[in-house]
Amino acid sequence: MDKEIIQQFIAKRVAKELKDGDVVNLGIGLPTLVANYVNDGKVITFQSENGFVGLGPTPTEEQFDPFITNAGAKPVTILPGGAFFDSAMSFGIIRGGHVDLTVLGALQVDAKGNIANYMIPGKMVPGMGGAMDLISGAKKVVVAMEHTAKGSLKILNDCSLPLTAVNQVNLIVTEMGVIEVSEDGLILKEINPEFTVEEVQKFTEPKLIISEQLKMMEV
Amino acid sequence: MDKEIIQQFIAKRVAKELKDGDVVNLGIGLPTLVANYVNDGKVITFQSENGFVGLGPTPTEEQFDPFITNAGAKPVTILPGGAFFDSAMSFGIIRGGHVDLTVLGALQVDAKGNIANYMIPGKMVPGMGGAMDLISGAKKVVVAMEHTAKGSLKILNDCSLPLTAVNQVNLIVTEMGVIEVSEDGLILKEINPEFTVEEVQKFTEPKLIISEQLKMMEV
Amino acid sequence: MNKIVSIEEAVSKIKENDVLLVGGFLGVGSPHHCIDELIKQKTTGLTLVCNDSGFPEIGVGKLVMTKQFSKVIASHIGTNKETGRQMMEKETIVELVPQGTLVEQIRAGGYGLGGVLTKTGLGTKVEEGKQTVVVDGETYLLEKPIRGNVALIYANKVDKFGNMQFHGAARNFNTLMASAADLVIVEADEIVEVGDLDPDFIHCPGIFVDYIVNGGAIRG
Amino acid sequence: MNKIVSIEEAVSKIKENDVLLVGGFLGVGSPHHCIDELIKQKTTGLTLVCNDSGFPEIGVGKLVMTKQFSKVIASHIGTNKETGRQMMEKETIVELVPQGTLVEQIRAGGYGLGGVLTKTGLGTKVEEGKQTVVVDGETYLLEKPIRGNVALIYANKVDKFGNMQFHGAARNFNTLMASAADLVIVEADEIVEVGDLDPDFIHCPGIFVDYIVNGGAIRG
Repeated sequence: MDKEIIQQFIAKRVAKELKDGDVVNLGIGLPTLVANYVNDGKVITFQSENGFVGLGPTPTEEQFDPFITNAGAKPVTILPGGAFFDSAMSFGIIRGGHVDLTVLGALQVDAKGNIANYMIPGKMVPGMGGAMDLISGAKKVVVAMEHTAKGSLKILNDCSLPLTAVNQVNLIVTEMGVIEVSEDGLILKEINPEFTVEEVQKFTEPKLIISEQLKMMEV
Repeated sequence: MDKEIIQQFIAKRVAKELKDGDVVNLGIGLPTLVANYVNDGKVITFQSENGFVGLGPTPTEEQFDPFITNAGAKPVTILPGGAFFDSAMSFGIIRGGHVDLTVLGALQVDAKGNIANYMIPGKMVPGMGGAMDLISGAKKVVVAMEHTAKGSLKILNDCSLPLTAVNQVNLIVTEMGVIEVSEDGLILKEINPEFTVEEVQKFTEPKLIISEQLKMMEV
Repeated sequence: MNKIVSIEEAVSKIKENDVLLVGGFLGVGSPHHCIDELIKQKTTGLTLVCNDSGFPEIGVGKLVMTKQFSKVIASHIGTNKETGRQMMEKETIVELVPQGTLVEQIRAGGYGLGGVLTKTGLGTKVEEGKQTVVVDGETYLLEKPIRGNVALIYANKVDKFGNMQFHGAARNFNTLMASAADLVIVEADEIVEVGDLDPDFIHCPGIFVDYIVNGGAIRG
Repeated sequence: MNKIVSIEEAVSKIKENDVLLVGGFLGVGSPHHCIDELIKQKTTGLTLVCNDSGFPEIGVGKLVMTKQFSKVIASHIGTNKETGRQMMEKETIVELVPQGTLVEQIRAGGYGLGGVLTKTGLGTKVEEGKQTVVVDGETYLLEKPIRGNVALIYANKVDKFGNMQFHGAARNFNTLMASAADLVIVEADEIVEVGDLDPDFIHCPGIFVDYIVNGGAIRG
């Protein structure tokens, strides 16, 4: 699969995790694509940590408003029923558990649900932005990422990069499968029929627990 | 002096403490009268801890609005330039030192600047409302009260009633004089010409330091 | 996702022994119709968290008169002598909390903070039995977060998603309480369509709200 | 009590080595004209407190390029590579703080609270060298209040007393920063008369404001 198709595939699968009525925060990059695949008439309220709920799609030329932007400073829209607020309320919503689900990318994620996605010491230090609050505060944390980075493993026994949060990840969705983080370790719940269990394990450092109800990954 | 005249006299003197541009919170009762005596064209912004700045006088019948009330639930008005907010911001303003001056009554006040004004154990326990935050947070705390209560002393070496705040009172204004709370004790700065220093001392438990620039109390 | 229900249904979600956050300041900005319905439903053993205990015939004070609270957490009870009487007679547990601390404790409960560090109450009875924390040599009182099973709040205007607007001093504790309960019921004088409110001027977003009830006109 | 001054006069209140709180989120809701004037005035040694360090040609990022900051406290610097370079080369001290913690630290500074108790950052580099506090068996990180000598903020509309209204996502850190500095300068696109704004819909009251400057149209 080429990169774009892989990303769409992951985003489509993540979209199925969203439940009617959920408040959802999507990280920059791949996670943003999830909004395109919400279906079954589900009403989802997207939160934008720079200060509103009701995040809508990219504006048309007529809709463009320089003050309505997402957390990446890109022009967006606000849907009917949305509301703007300041950063203190925005993070009150996030830290207070009022975000039902957040979807983020990761550099590394491990068997304990630890996640590293904000810096590579000595190389890249963009800062955590709102990610630490989101991962610590949201009711459910979904990591949406490609299974490996240019062949090197990203799902590890222990993250080696500085952590963004400890023991907070609930679900990992990649192009190879869907992995749940449990107290006993990582459980492979769904597998992309293009891969075998052995192949998934090969690109995953921790020993996977294979769900007795292992399903085919459908999008 | 009869009670009403005494209260007006005290309120008039307190009004002179207000400076142009000040944000001021007035307690219920005698302190409320202070608003009537602001003069010299000074612009004062009155804060009402139930959620606004720009507190104005009692409404006319046409101006009456059931949602515009003071902290005692009495109908008031809001002046141009005023703003409503929630209780978290209201007390952020108070605790954060954005109130320049607060005027409160007291059951007792002592030589250390301690104040007791919210309960008499076993008898009267109305609660502190916003008084503890106001006394702790305002830049300057002025106690406005009659010098004694039916003959018993109210300005003491040590408050005997449960304290509202420790070491926070800056100035005490009564019908007998104006007393500053300093690290060395209570300094009589102004005296009502109707009384002698000996008379003021007689109704004040701590030994008063008499200001070298002792002035006549003018209102 | 229809949030609009009858007052009877909404208030029936309040169960015996629940902790109930109720908006309003001496009855201004209180959910008066829900309070009346709660009297009808006779739910008892409740813990009240409210700025004050109202007046005997206004606001939450009515529920003090009917003895539906086993505990009251408030900053002021002086306008309702019955609350003081119940406290003195040990019929009801009353905890008095400084107003600014109380609203901040509720905010902490709703906003995922571990507590409030304040100088208010230091050296007074409020400090008794509580932890203090020293920050850069300054001592602060640690006040714990407060959450409720149910928040019963008022808004002047609400849209069908629960976005709220307030007028005058009605806002008080309502916006914060909306964030700090497992179940949030909003009584509003006016219910409008989603999209009718300007998103720049919504005082509290509807994402916090579970049920909306029509309060119609104000009652005492 | 005239608060309206020229941009030159307002910005001249910022002195060498001041701690400067600047509103905006990647330049959205930033005081762009004041930033340009600060470049002209060449004031250096400043500590920046801002959500992010902007872009090289937008917002506070311009002041990173002119090296007017000796220290930057922000949640994100990834959109301005020069900030990262200055950090790596040890030309500028950079402290990275979680966004929600940063805004709450500023609120604590402005609202008279002793600090912030949060779980955000526990077990990460953010925790290093910091105090933790246990509340009912749960561990929280204690983050200290932040205050500035000057807050340089933006509002879409302001009245002559300083009451502010915001549009869209411009509000972000501006309302909180207004409370947390010794001197507060507001740049607004539109200045209106006192009484022109509905007191129910003012996002931040003018009591915090010392100076108002006319920002006219938005610039990049």
